[in-house]
Amino acid sequence: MSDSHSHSPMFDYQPALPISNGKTFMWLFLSTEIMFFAALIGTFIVLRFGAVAWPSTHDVHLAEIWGATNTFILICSSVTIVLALEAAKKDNASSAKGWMLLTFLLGSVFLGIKAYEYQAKFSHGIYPQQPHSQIYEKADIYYAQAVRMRLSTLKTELESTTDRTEDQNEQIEVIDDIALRLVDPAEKAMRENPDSPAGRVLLLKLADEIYPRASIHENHANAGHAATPDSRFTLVSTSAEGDTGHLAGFNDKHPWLKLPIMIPGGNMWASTYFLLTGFHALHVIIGLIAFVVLLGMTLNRTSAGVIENVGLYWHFVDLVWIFLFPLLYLF
Amino acid sequence: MSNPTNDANSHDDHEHHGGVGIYIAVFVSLCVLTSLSFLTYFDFWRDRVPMEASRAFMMFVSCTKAMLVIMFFMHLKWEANWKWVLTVPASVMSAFLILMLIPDIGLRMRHASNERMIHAAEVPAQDEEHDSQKHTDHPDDSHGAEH
Amino acid sequence: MSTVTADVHSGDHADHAHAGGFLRTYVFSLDHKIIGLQFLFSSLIWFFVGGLLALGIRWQLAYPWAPMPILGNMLAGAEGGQIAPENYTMLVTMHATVMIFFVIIPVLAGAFGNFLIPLMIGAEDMAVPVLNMLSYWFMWPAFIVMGASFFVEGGAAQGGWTSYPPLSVILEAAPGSLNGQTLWLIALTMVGISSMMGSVNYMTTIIQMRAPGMTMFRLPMTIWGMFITAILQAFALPVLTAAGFMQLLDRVAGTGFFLADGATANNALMASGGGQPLLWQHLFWFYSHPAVYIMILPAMGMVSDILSTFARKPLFGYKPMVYSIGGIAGLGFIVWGHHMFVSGMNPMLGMTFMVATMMIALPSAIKTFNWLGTLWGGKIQYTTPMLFAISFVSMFIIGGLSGIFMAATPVDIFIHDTYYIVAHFHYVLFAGTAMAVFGAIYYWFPKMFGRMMNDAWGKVHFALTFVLLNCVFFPMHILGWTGFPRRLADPYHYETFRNLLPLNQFISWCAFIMVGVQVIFVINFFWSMFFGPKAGRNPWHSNGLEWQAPSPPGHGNFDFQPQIYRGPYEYGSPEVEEDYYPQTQPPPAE
Amino acid sequence: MKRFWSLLFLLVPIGGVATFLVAPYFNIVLPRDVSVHGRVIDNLFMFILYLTGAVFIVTELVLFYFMWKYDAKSNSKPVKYSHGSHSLEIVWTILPAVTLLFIAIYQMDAWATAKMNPPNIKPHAEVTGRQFNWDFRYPGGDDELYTEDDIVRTDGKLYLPVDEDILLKITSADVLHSFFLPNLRLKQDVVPGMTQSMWFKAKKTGGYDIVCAELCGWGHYKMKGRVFFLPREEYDQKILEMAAEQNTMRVDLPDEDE
Ligand code: HEA
Ligand code: HEA
Ligand code: CUA
Ligand SMILES: [Cu+2]
Repeated sequence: MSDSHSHSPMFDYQPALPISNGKTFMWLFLSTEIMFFAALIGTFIVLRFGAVAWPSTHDVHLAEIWGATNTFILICSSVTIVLALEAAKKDNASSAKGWMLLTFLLGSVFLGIKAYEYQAKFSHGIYPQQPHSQIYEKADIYYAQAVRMRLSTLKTELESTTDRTEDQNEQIEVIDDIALRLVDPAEKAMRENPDSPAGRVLLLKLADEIYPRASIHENHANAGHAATPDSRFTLVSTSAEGDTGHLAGFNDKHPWLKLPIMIPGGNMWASTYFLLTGFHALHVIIGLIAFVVLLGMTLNRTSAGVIENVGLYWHFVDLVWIFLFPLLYLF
Repeated sequence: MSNPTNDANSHDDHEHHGGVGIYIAVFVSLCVLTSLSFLTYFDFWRDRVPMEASRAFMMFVSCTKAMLVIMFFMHLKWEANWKWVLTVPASVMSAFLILMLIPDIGLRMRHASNERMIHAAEVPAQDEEHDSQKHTDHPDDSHGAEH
Repeated sequence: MSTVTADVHSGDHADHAHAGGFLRTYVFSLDHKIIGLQFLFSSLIWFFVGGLLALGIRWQLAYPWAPMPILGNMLAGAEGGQIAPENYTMLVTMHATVMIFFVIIPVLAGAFGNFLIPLMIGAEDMAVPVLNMLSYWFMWPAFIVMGASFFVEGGAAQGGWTSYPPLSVILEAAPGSLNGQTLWLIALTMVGISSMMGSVNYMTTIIQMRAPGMTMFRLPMTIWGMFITAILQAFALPVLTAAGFMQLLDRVAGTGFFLADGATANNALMASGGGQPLLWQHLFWFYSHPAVYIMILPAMGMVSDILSTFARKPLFGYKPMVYSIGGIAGLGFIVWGHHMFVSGMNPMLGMTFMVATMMIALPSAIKTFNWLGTLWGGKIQYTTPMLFAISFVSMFIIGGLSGIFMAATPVDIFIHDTYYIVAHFHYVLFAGTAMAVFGAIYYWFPKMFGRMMNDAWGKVHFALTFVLLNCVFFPMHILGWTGFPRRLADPYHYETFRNLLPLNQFISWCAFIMVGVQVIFVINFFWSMFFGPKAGRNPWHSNGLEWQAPSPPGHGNFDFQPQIYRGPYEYGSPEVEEDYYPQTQPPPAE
Repeated sequence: MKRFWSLLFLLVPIGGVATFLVAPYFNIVLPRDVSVHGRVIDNLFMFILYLTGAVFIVTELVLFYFMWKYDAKSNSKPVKYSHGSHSLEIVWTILPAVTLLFIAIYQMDAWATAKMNPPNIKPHAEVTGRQFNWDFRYPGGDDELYTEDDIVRTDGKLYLPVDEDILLKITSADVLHSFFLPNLRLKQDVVPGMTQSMWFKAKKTGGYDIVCAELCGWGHYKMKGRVFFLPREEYDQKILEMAAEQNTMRVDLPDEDE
């Protein structure tokens, strides 16, 4: 009870567990957290493995290296926080504070990397969005129409500016080029003979030029594996340029274009990815707040209990990531 | 058993547990285990091990890592029997929830949107010469939904 | 005895006064008793709101499309008090939401859980009083958001309390799907956070803060009910919270967890796809089935206490009762699929869920028979709380047995989503839990306010409510028998159901009168709070630890160190003169 | 007045039984069953009704009897200081367990026939739930769905042959609905993105209600249809008629693909 001046006696209790109330509370709380993440991860598992189409990690700019780095960072932070606890138990407040600070920094780095990763997705138009996502599931006539729509909005905008710069003139050229060279033939072919594969090939070509999916090109580079159905597992030995394993399409060459992109299963991927990592990141943030509070305290023997509880929470956050990492990055 | 504040007995009994040495050892094993998941990336592994097995392996690695964290970092190895009471129910429940979802959602969807699958991103088979850089495999499906 | 009470009471007031004024004492109080009462009052107010919404439902079913006098404009907001079809679905949705999330769960766990747990186990307060206070104050954003949702464009949520997507996700699908549903989800998340803090707190308190001698198997059934309920909350609620977040994201962020491929609404194709509408149902019922036991286990516990007290006889089969609560909780987690028998779920799964559902009747049977056993050979005192408690048993049998029909999968094909279901859950929820709550209010009122409620009027309240509720809800069984579907604004549209109008009018009138009858309770309640006869510490001659504390208990609950010598049900023990034997009374020296 | 409370509780079983006994006189009963399999479900319903009815009557009567007998005002005997009885616990655990297991196993067959073993025939029609109507698509002359000669009807009337195995494909275009045929004891939610089937055999001709039994929006209450069971010849006739109507109604697609 916080009101210590109360006249009530301090009662005797007979606790069932040989641990403090705080720790009991924390463990029970973690049980609820387990259920929370079970629901999220369960959702991911059934939607992902039930999905008809699912992008490979490189299709959506997910780089294993960053996931692995983040795993490593969280592991490190798990170590530093137990060391902080250990120091606090030894009544070594300054060293405890040092470890705690390090934990805090590691957590921040984790978030930083997460933000960088999010940025990579956002900049390619990979995110859920109301009312209509940027991501199209298949290259069909609707996709072509969406591309055309975007192109014409851009073009009217550009043309309406009175004194155009050199840049803007070039932009118009690019737009016309895409429309003429890719969209028109595809639409024409589809219209003339909806059942023939020719149109679909053209549509796919359009999609590929706008947003070349790594998995397609990886297989090509690795012709030896292309025949096996799970050749998309060729993740490391990719011919990809840059760390994201991504080939540059129109959207990369001309970032202002922001054309709709085609990633089979991309919408569901984005939904689940941001759901899982988002809630995990939220937990990281809460952990960081707790660290800040702890950093304001003297981390000696008396506060060891609190450090232990915060530590338990932090380890749990680490645990969740341990499962998220292979599920999201490696499967 | 009656200790007025009942906060006292929590942190004097496992003083001697843990220790920097153990933590470092656990840390190293965690790092090693993480890199083990990447074994599945090597051609050597990929050519020999079916994907399901690889995934099972990766999950196994994750579980091992989780156990290490729980046992050592979260000190459960050194705790009394209450640890089972507070951890097992939630773990069982969560596993059960996921298991029960699988037959209904995970497996059911194969039939749900065949139409979408057909129109998914593959190039029609007869047109291979049109666009030599694409292949008719299923870059995006893991289940072999084509069966 | 009453002098002692008065003494401690005033001493207590003085203490509070210097502890920090009115706000600290009655509003942002950390004291579990105040928090409990806060929960009690807010749920009673919402109970009233939920009752009004029910009146709207009943009016429409009795006089479809006829303007509703008096209440019509308030509830429906439509012209001349006529209830438009979308307002009918809104009424149904909000009635259920209010009753379940703002009344029954808060009143059981929030009000009685808070008030009784520390008192009954001999603790001075909850383990973490601050979180306890927050758990109440997290209800307020929910109250406000849910209340506000009535006034936003499109009205409050209209997707049923089950809120099945895609109806609840596609903004174009229903007027209430516009904003109401979003607010509904936000409110639910708040309730979830509140319950979560509460339940973890309860568990910690019960595990760690029992008075010396209060072993687990000397806990009163109320505490067992609360304890197991807290476990259910802790494990089930996060799943609903997660699902709620997903639905919220589906609505505001364009994710597609619950949207199937190619979903359309108002001829507009929805963008994201690949999700599964059934996934929501699984996640929802993973919470909401355990939730129905969350809504009855504490009531069962309180009923057990009241029955034993007024039968002046030990509770029959204490341990089997405890185990069966545990059994209900355990099984409760593996039967959620029985709400989805005809939802398109894998029929094999349906089979497993069916068997589990059948089995869950077993622990309930054990409880029922043990209650009967408690009455057997007793000396039953028909006080108001006792009558409510007995009616709980009687009504729970009806509600439980109708559950067996639905558990039988082939029968459920026919009766699913008919009034048979409505009858079933009103029997367990209203006739069961709500009646038990009335009983518990009459029973613990002296402890809460230090005064007795009027027994004679209590009995009048009981008798009328009891008769009327049966007139309201029993005929719903035979409505369901004919296949009469629920959630229909105008069922008489169908030839098959046209002849059911008179029966529905009868039901409605009984419901109107029943709500009117509650005035007796309200007056009794408030009058007794101020003018009722003073109650001593132990007006019912009960054994429970809470009755050894002053009425109302002061700050810190006990003016002595509780030491427990036995279980709470030693009535008529040969060891002592009186017919009761308080838990704290030391055994006579040999 | 002395026994008032026990008598009040006696009203429960009396009223309960009376309700079910009186209801048929007001024609409030299970709707007429026109299907071949519906009997199984009705029998199961009645079986459970009798069984739970018996449990209900017995427990409520016991409750009444205890209330009557052990009223503190009239019961002079000392209370039975008993904490329970092992043998009783065992009895009342085993008995319901056996009963419940029996019901569980007994009904499995009915469930399997209703939901797990579709007949091996071509669908007679595809039913699509849509806010707020039932649309039907018949395969037309070639017995294949999704071909040129399909007949599409949006008038909410479904025609099917009587005395034959019927297979329907059911699905939804927007939100959840539930295809409920009270007279055939059939109900199946329709889920967008999922195609399900429903099968039955009607044994009586005539028109019966199709009810939407899953909340689907403001118009849920009016999402009504009718199913008509016709003798084979009439059915064939009807299909031809509808096909003819369909042809006159047909709006040619804009022929941009010429
Ligand atoms: C407090 C709430 C509560 C409780 C305790 C219960 C208890 C039970 N419920 Fe209920 N139920 C609800 C609240 C509750 N339910 C709600 C709110 C819904 C509807 C939700 C919605 O769709 O909106 C619902 C819906 C519902 C359905 C879904 C119906 C449908 O939508 O198609 C089913 C199906 O199996 C079911 C079954 C049961 C069973 C088997 C029990 C068992 O626990 C009952 C066990 C008790 C007994 C059986 C009585 C005592 C025993 C004896 C006297 C012994 C002898 C008995 C025998 C031998 C049979 N319930
Ligand atoms: C705890 C839950 C609970 C309670 C108590 C009630 C109480 C009542 N319910 Fe409700 N109901 C549900 C839960 C509940 N219901 C649920 C879950 C649904 C399903 C919704 C859905 O389909 O989505 C439902 C649906 C439902 C329907 C079906 C609608 C439909 O499907 O079309 C009907 C129809 O008659 C109905 C009627 C009533 C009536 C007449 C009462 C009466 O008993 C109400 C009586 C009210 C009172 C007695 C209140 C009196 C007030 C006080 C005592 C306050 C005192 C105040 C102070 C002291 C300050 N309810
Ligand atoms: Cu369609 Cu209800
Ligand atoms: Cu249930």
